[in-house]
Amino acid sequence: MSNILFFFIFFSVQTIGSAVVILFTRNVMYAVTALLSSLLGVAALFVLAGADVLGVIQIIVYIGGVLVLTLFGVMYTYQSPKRYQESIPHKKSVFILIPLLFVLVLLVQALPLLPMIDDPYQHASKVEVTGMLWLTEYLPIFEWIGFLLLVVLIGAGWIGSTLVQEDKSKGEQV
Amino acid sequence: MNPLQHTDPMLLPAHFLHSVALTIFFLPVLTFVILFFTGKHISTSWRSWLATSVVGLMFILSLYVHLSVDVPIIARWSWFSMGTLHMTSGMVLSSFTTSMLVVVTAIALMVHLYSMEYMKDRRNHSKFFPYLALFISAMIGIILSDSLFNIFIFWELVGLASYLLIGFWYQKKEAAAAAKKAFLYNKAADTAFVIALGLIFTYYGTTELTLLRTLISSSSILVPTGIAISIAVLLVLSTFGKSAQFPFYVWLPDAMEGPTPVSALLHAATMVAAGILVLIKCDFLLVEQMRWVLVWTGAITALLAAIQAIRCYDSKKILAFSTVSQIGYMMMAIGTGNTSAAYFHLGTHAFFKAGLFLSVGAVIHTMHHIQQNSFKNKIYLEVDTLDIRLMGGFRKTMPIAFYAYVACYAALIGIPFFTGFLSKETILASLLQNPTYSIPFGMALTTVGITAYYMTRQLYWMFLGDFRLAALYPSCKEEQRKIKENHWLINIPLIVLACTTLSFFVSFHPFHASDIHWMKAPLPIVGGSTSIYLPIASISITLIGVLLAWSMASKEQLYNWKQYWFWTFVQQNYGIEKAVQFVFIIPSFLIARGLTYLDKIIDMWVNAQAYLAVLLAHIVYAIDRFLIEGVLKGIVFLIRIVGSSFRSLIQGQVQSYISTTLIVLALMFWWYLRQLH
Amino acid sequence: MESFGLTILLWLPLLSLLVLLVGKYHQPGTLRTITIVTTAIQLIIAVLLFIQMVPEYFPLHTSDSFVYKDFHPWFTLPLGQLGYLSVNYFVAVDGLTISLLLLSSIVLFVGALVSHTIQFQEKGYYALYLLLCISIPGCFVAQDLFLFFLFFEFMLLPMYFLIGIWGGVNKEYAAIKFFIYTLVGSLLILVSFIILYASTYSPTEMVRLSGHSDITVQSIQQAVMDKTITTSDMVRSLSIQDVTKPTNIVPGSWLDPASTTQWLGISARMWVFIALLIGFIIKLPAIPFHTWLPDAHVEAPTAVSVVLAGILLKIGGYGLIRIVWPIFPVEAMQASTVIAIIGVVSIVYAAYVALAQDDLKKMIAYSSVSHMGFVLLGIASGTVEGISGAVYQLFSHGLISALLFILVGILYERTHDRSIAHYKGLLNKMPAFTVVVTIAFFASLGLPGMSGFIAEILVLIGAFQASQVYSTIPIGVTIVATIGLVVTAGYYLWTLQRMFFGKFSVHTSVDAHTLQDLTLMEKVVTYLLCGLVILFGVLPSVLLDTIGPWMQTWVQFLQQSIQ
Amino acid sequence: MIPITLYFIVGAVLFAIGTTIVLVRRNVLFVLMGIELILNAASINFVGASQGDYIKLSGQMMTLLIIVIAACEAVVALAIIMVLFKKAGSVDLMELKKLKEF
Repeated sequence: MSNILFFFIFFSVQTIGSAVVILFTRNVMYAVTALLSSLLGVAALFVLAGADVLGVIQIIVYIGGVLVLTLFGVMYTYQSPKRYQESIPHKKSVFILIPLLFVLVLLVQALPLLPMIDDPYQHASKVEVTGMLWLTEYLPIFEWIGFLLLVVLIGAGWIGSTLVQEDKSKGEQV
Repeated sequence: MNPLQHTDPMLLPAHFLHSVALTIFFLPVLTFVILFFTGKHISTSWRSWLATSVVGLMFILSLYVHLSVDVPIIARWSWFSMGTLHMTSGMVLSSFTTSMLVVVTAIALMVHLYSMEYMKDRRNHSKFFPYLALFISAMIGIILSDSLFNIFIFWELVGLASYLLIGFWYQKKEAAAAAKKAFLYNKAADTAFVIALGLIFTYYGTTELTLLRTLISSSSILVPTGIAISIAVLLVLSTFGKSAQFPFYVWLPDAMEGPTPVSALLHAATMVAAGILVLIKCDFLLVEQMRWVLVWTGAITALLAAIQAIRCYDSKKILAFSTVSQIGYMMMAIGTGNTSAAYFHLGTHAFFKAGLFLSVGAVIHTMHHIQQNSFKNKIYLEVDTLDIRLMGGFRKTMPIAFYAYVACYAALIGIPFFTGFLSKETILASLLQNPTYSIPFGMALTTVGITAYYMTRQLYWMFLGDFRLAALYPSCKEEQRKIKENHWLINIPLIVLACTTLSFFVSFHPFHASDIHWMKAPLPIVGGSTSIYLPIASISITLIGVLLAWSMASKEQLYNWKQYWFWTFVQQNYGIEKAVQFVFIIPSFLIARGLTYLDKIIDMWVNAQAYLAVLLAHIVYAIDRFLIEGVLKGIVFLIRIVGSSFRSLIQGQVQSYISTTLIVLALMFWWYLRQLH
Repeated sequence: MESFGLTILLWLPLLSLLVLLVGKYHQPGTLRTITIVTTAIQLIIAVLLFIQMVPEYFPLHTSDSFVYKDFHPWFTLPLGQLGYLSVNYFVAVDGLTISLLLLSSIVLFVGALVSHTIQFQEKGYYALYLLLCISIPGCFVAQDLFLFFLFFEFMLLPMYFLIGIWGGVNKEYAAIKFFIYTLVGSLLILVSFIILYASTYSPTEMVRLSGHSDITVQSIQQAVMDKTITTSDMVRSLSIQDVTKPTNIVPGSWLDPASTTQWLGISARMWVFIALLIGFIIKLPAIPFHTWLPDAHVEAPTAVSVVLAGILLKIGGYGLIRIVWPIFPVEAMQASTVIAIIGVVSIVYAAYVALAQDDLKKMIAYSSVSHMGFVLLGIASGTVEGISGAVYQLFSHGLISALLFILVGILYERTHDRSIAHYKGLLNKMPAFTVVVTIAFFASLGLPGMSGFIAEILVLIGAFQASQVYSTIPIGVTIVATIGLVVTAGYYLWTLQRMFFGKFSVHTSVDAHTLQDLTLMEKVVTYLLCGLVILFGVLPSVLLDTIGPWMQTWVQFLQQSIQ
Repeated sequence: MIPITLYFIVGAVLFAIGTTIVLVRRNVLFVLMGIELILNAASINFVGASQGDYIKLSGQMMTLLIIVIAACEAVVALAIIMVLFKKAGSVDLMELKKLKEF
């Protein structure tokens, strides 16, 4: 068992375990923390797969952006500990079958299809290539993505602003 | 013009006299239209004068036409055509038709003058003169037409006019019933005319009498004997209706419900004369094999009607029966082939019968006034003003009416020096010439006596003796005395008609009609009395009748003959009406009822079909419901279970929707990946 | 250019229908005015067409026999083994059509005038009425059986609703009965038309559609005789001219006179003839297919009864003269004795049933059946007089029955009671009404001087002639028909006596104050019809001189066919 | 190198857990986190599959795309959650049944 495989298993367990915690915890704050751990695990898995740049981006974007946003969301929607503590209804446990269906599909149908890839360049760095491709071949796509992001941000801002306006109008009425 | 539309050789151009004759025909039509539509908007006197002056003009024109006509002139034009086939209207002007024209217009003139006064205050006056005009125009149409088809049209129109005039006082139930009866009896007889017309048209190809006469005399068309006989019989039958012969004559006494001037016109010149007129016109169609029918019917009718008059108390009905009886004589004359005698009697009869009716009408008019005046004095006379038993004594109060009546009476019973004697003698003589007709001759001779009897009886009861109504209501005596004489408009026609009954008016020979000078002899009068014994016999029989009546009448009590069954039978028209009722009318209603039920049965059958269809539909529906729908319901039930189980997933929660999506997605992956293998 | 008038006459109501449906009319009477104006224009055009018509001799069953004619190709439908169906918009006017066109215009106009009794859903009523104004004249002028059937069915539907919605107490029953009876009739007609279609071909249409100059009618006929043209290549047309030509029958088909196809011992031609005959006789109607008529007439509102009796019955007679007899002349002459007997039975039977009726409207309805018997008798006679009488009877009965139903409607509108026994002495209260009723009754019983007389006497003469010319109708049968005349006179006069003469009194259920005499409008309508009845009675030449030549060619065709 | 199968299995498990969270949890915020997990599972697969690719790097680029989209999604989703909370007063999916058809 090589070191890489060990790390792989370790981070995999970290990722999946954290995810399981999200699944079962009742506390949103615990869940956010577990999500942080899970995303970190994924970033590590990226690095293990030779995608160093992606790992970094994962940390920056997810942990720096998304997670903070989620925290804001948690704070904003905070009600009371009672309501905050939720329970999973038994009836819904049936839904676990659906993900299992997907796992089944994967195991039975998809995995036998996978080609065995022989890697001639063991762990050669892909950072340089990534940078080159970003600025050449994939540039238009990233431009578009950037534009999309802008639109989304504006949209989100607009949605949020309606809330503020409603608050204002409500306040004036009172 | 179309080359194919050739000129029909049958068509003949019109002479100037034809236009005059057409004027005579259309004048009353015009009068009818004007008076009918102006109605009550013009005054009674205006209306009367207009109608009367028109008839006067017609009389003058008729005289002119009659005097101008020499040989028969015929005009014929196409009335309507169907392709090359023409329906023609012909008009014949001969001394025969024009003299008839003169007779009719003369009597119409008298009746009009008379009606001016007679109808003055009566209800519904505005309709009287137009109907009269219609009546006269229809009659003139029959006289002038040369085509049987046209004759039939006017024939029916005469029926219509008589219907309207008999039912003139429509508020009287009896009048309405009598009008209907007259029309229906005539209509029944007319069907015979229709059939005859159809047969003639089929076998001869034309209904123009002049053409038919030529065809038959030249024997260019051979018609089966059976058909020829049927045509003749049918024609004769149809005239039995109009001319009131046995057994159709029962409508005539009832027709007395109409106003008296109408009766005068109807009996003298128009309706009953029409039948005889047509028979004279169609004489050549009457084959020898069936002429005995005419003689026998005429004899029977003459005798039966005369017998009925013996016990009759209705002043107008007595005259009606005498008309029927006299028409019977004319039938006999036609039967013996002596049509000129028939025509002669028709002409003389027209005048004296009109005179009789008008003079009796004058008496009735007075009676009516007495009744009216009594009403004013609060004395209600609930009596029949036509009843001769209530009359009497008018000889003194109304001498003109009386003498006019006597003159016409003498003509009717056949006193020498009066016209009736001459014409009756001619008929009796022609009967005598044929030995096979000895029984009809005997009947005719008997009828002469009976006629003398009942007419004398009427004379006695009406004019002589005391005023019998005064015996019941004494105040009437005064009333009768007050009304001295009638209006001059009533008297003038009476005087004129009385004059025309003198035999000098037609012939200078008082006992023989051979040197007839009356205007222009329309038809050569053949026969006449050949032996001296016949006039003697008939005169003596007449005298016996008169004397018998004189002696009996003075002894006759009121209401004393009714108990004898024979007279009851006689007064019920010898049961003819009962027979008609039982043989035709009641079966007709039974058939009508029966056929209505049959109709209902057909309807029931149709409805049953519909119900069966509905029943079938219900059965199919039941099968549908329990079998096919059951299966369907089962399927639906299954689907509903599945559906409800699925629906529990879809409770409006986002997650449920997502789960469904994911399941489908998984299955799609499964399927897709399988494809890749 | 002459067909221009025909086009307007036929399709003007469609325009009015659009105007009527699109607009909103709050003013009462506007809808009626539109309808009256439309029908009045139709009437004027019909009269103009009639006046311009020149009576000439035309060979029957060629396109030359039409005075006004409008021909447009419509569509050609391939039907596989049965060849091609060529349908044309072919409308034309000839001697027979013009009389009925004139009649239908008059009756529709009069019907619109008396429609004021309709109180609710006027829009629907007038829309349906205008639809009738298209379909009825259309039925008469259509020279293509396809078109004819289209118009024929379009007449049925409005009639059903007009009876079923605006009718009397028992309207649903009457409407359904009418509908089913007529539907059975039109089903038989449709089946016959299909067989006709399958058994005939149209050389003229083949020439027209081929467009080649070297293809002529003769060459096509020769080719069909030689069987070089198969049935699936034939162009067939339901044009009446094509169908009636004996040379157009496909050799070996069902309707080939030489064919020996038999069923129950009766040839196929005879079967189709019987089917067509029954189909049109139901419409006429004759015994025993008549029971729809009294119900439909009694329940229908006045204007609809007028149209029903005035025109719809005439289509039965029209179909017999125009379609059945020319297509099956031999069969018709073979069956003419039976048909004449049916006609005579109708005359006498219906007259007797009318005698037993207590409902005035029902009595008149039965008198219609009786009078239509004369039409059947006249057609069966096959003589010029008989057929002219039949057509004249169609015309005259249209006027007279319209008048009679209007008069009954006037009385019913006032008192809502049609029972004869409930009235006595109406003459005292309603003199003008009585005068018109008397004229109408006498016209209906065939008094000379009225149009009915000419018709009946011509039919009777024709029937008598048939006994000699063809020896088809025994004289006895015709003599029995004259009994009908007496019974007819009986029930009319009896009704006059009971209802109008005598002292005035009414049944307690009738309000005597409602018995007003005729209003101005009613006077105009009834006097108009009375005038027409008398005009056509006194001057039959007005109509017969114009249509007579057509009748003569019709009879000539019949006589040639049976030789 | 690590066999792709392993990456796939990890991705699948992560996906399964994320899906389960999405389907089962009532709090909208948890659902949002579940979605993030699903997206990460997809990213893992892409990255794992493009291990041997040194020229095109399609898988990595796709992952980058996913990350960006995830960011966008998170932004919009949070905005919606806030509005939702404001309107409905709850972030509990059991109480949000407006999509129910009857």
